[in-house]
Amino acid sequence: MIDFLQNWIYLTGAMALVGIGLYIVLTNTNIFRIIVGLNIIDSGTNLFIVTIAWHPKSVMPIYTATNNLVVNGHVISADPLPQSLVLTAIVIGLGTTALALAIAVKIYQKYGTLDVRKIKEEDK
Amino acid sequence: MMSDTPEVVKKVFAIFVVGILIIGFFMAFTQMPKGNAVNVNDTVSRFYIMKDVDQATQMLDKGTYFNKDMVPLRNDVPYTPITFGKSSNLEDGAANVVTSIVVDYRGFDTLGEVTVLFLAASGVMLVLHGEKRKVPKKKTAPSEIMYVGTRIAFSVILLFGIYVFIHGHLTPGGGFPGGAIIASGILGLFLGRQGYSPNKAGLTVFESLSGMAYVIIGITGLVAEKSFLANFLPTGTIGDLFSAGFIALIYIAIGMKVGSELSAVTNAMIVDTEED
Amino acid sequence: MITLFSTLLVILIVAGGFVAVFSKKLLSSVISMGLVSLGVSGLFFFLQAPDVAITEAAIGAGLSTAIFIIAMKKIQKGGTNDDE
Amino acid sequence: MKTYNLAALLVGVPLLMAFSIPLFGFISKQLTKWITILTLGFEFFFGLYIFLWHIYPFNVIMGNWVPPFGENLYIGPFATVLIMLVSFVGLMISIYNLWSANHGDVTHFALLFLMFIGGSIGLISTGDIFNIFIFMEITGISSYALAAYGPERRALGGAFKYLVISSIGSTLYLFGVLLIYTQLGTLNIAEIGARISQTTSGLLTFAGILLVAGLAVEAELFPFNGWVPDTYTGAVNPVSATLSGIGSVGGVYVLFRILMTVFGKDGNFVSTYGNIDLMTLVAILGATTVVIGELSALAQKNVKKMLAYSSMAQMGLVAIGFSIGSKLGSYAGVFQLINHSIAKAMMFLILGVIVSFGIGEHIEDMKGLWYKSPFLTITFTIGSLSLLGLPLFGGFWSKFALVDASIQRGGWYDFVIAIVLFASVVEAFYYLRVVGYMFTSKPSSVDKIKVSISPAVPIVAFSILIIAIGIFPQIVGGISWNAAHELTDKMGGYVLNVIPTIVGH
Repeated sequence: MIDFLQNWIYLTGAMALVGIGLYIVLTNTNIFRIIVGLNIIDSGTNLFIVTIAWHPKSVMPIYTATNNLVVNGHVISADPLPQSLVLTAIVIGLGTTALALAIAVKIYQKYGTLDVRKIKEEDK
Repeated sequence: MMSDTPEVVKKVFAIFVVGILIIGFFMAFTQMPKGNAVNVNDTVSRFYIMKDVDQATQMLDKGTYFNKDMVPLRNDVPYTPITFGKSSNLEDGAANVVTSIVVDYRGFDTLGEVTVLFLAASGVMLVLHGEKRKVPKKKTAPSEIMYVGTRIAFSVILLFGIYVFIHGHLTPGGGFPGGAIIASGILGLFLGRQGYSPNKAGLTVFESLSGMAYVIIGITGLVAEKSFLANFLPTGTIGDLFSAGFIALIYIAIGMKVGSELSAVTNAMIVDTEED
Repeated sequence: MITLFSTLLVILIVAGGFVAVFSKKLLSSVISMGLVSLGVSGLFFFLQAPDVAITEAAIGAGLSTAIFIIAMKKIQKGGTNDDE
Repeated sequence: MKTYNLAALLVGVPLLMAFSIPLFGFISKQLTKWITILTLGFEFFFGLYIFLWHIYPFNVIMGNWVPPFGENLYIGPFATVLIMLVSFVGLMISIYNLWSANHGDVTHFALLFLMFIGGSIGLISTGDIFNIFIFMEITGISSYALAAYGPERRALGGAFKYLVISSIGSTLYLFGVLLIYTQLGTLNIAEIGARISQTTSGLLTFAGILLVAGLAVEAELFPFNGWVPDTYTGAVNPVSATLSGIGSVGGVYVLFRILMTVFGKDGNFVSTYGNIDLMTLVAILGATTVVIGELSALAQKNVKKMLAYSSMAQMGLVAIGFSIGSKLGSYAGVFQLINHSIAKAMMFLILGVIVSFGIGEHIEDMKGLWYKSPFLTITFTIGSLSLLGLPLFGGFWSKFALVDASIQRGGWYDFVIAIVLFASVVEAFYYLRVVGYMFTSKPSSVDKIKVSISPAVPIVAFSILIIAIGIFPQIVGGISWNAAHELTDKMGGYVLNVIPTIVGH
């Protein structure tokens, strides 16, 4: 029974992460917290993508001496294509995070604050 | 993001947006294939796992891959079973199917991905560029144990990182985690020594050369096999270290590139820059 | 068994997300973000995606959090204060 | 299926040069800018070669894996015209950069600038729906860094805002891609486009909305364009010119490639799935963008901010043109896109020259510019007149085609006429106000502005092009028409050129 619910549990977790991240981005004014929110959205997205590539009976998509991926012309492994897309998404997420942090550090050096409201006031 | 609105309004708005998105997603999930999962046999991944794209291409050329209603007949493509350690000269020799997709079947994506990381590293350097550079002093100098320990750990971590990207076509891992592991080793060196800073010019040269090596491997494919990023080496027996053609070459280039790039990023973040 | 364990892991990451929302200190927010990443990478292992799990552990949980903490150290107040 | 794999160099050469630029940076900073010019020159002449020798439409196959299984580039008439446009505008801005971008880390600036244009070319030519995501990130990351570049600190805030909005947008796009993958099991645009009517699940509507939301960030459509004014105002002028003249081109191309080739029904102009018609949705978003953009531009006293809002409004007009859905509408959209890209890039560059001589960005500061520099005043006037659509300038023909297309389409698309007229009147008001300030009030002491050769070359080239298009619209008219034909003929224009045997036996 609980096997049947597995995908739903993971999908709920993924959606909860996306929602939490989006909530952080929309409500916070501290730049660092916004970046934390973006990171959590990324984690949720990755979990979503890997979940839809999997069902409870699948095996990992690597040929080894004991792990055969095809039985009677029927593939039994998890879908490797979404997994390879997630690899890309993780690396891109790191790039975005690093750049965002660099901009945040520079903002702190120039404005002396990380609060979006104060930055906007100072620009006026 | 919204700067002037009061706190409560913002929270209500955020909950509203998040709620709509999540309701939309759950409505979408109810229409997904059975069990909320993709059936591998109904996707192109089936050919990647069976290493069967050439067969499918032949059917496509004959016009029998799609039926009258444009539905692809993916399960009709003839299939030769693959045995680990025995099957040889497959169209793609990597035992790790994710690797074979990342580097070979969808190699162009990976070239773009390497570029994204490269651009992010360059962007960090552009943004944090300053005239004066100084390495921050730690309040307490690291002890002798820390100094020696991090250096020993670095050599082990470096070896492990190299192992991970050289065996990318056989075991989980590959160029990106391998490079990240090496970069975290270099991060350890920062902790271990007062005023440590890697050779920045060396990192730049390493990064540029490995990136160029990747594109040149691609262009070699264009010259030798008439297609950009095509495999031009024999694929060997599945499961051997020297198999899978150019995958190992590309993963070595990616590993070196990612390692030096991420080290350069951490270096740019740690070293203080001040504009005068 | 694995089902139970992975369900607990899901609960753990969602709880980590809530800590990231409600904690007053920025540092605990960042650490819980790292924990979420680590939990997600554990889930990837159960979801038969070892490649993704290794990459997420090395890049998402490891380096990303490290760069975060380095950037926070540059901003002297970062570790102790928030919303300033 | 015609293949021409050598054209992989369109993406390969900028990548190779970008990777090697840090090495050239050790030799000389100025050399890196020349590398950029050479590479973009190569791109432009490659595009011109494809166009003049009429090699298009063709496929580029990556790694010998043919389209529905591997990745491909598809270069048809629409991609060809946009590759030429993007690389030409990029080439001109990089010539301007020889004189302009001397602050800070020149090497990495040149690198990111080159890859922004390389990424846009990839975005325009790719035939894979996930590959679009990668190229969106390439252009995105390079543009965040470019937008943060410059001596002024307000650049940083704009860049950060852009980063946050754009990365949420690309996450939504990724969700949309994966939802489509769960239904059809493929990522190839041609196969998805051909087979999308096999599944009428509401999931696809939701996926479509997610894709539109993600792409609307780059295409500057209404609820997702909050970053535009801050980012354009904060960035240095050549970067604003790049973002406005090149960045939005890629975004609009992909948006309508997906709406028409993926979601469009063959032979029919609208794409309806579930209860929501995506094209109408985009038309409404575009109209809202035009109204909000024009009115905000009218309220601005800062010329750069005015240009930013105006650029938003122009993109709204482009989106309306495409979303009419007929061949004439797409023609108007392509034409308007070309005019907007050239004129807006030129005006940001002119503003850059003006500002570099210590004159402010405020509208009052433009007083008496005619007496200081007739050259800048005349070229600025040419750009303004083209944007507001006066006859004999490029913009006239595209707005004319827009009205013509909406009359032919009829129905409630008549509102497009009102929108275009409204936009033209408001644009006339605020552009002519600036031009008027330039010609009035001779200052007591005139210190002449001497424009050096490298900023003058792009400005002269752009204004000659605007006038040439105005007098001989057939220069771009012919290829715009071909592009519109390709875009509206889903099967013949796209799908069958990529996978010829999809119709089966």
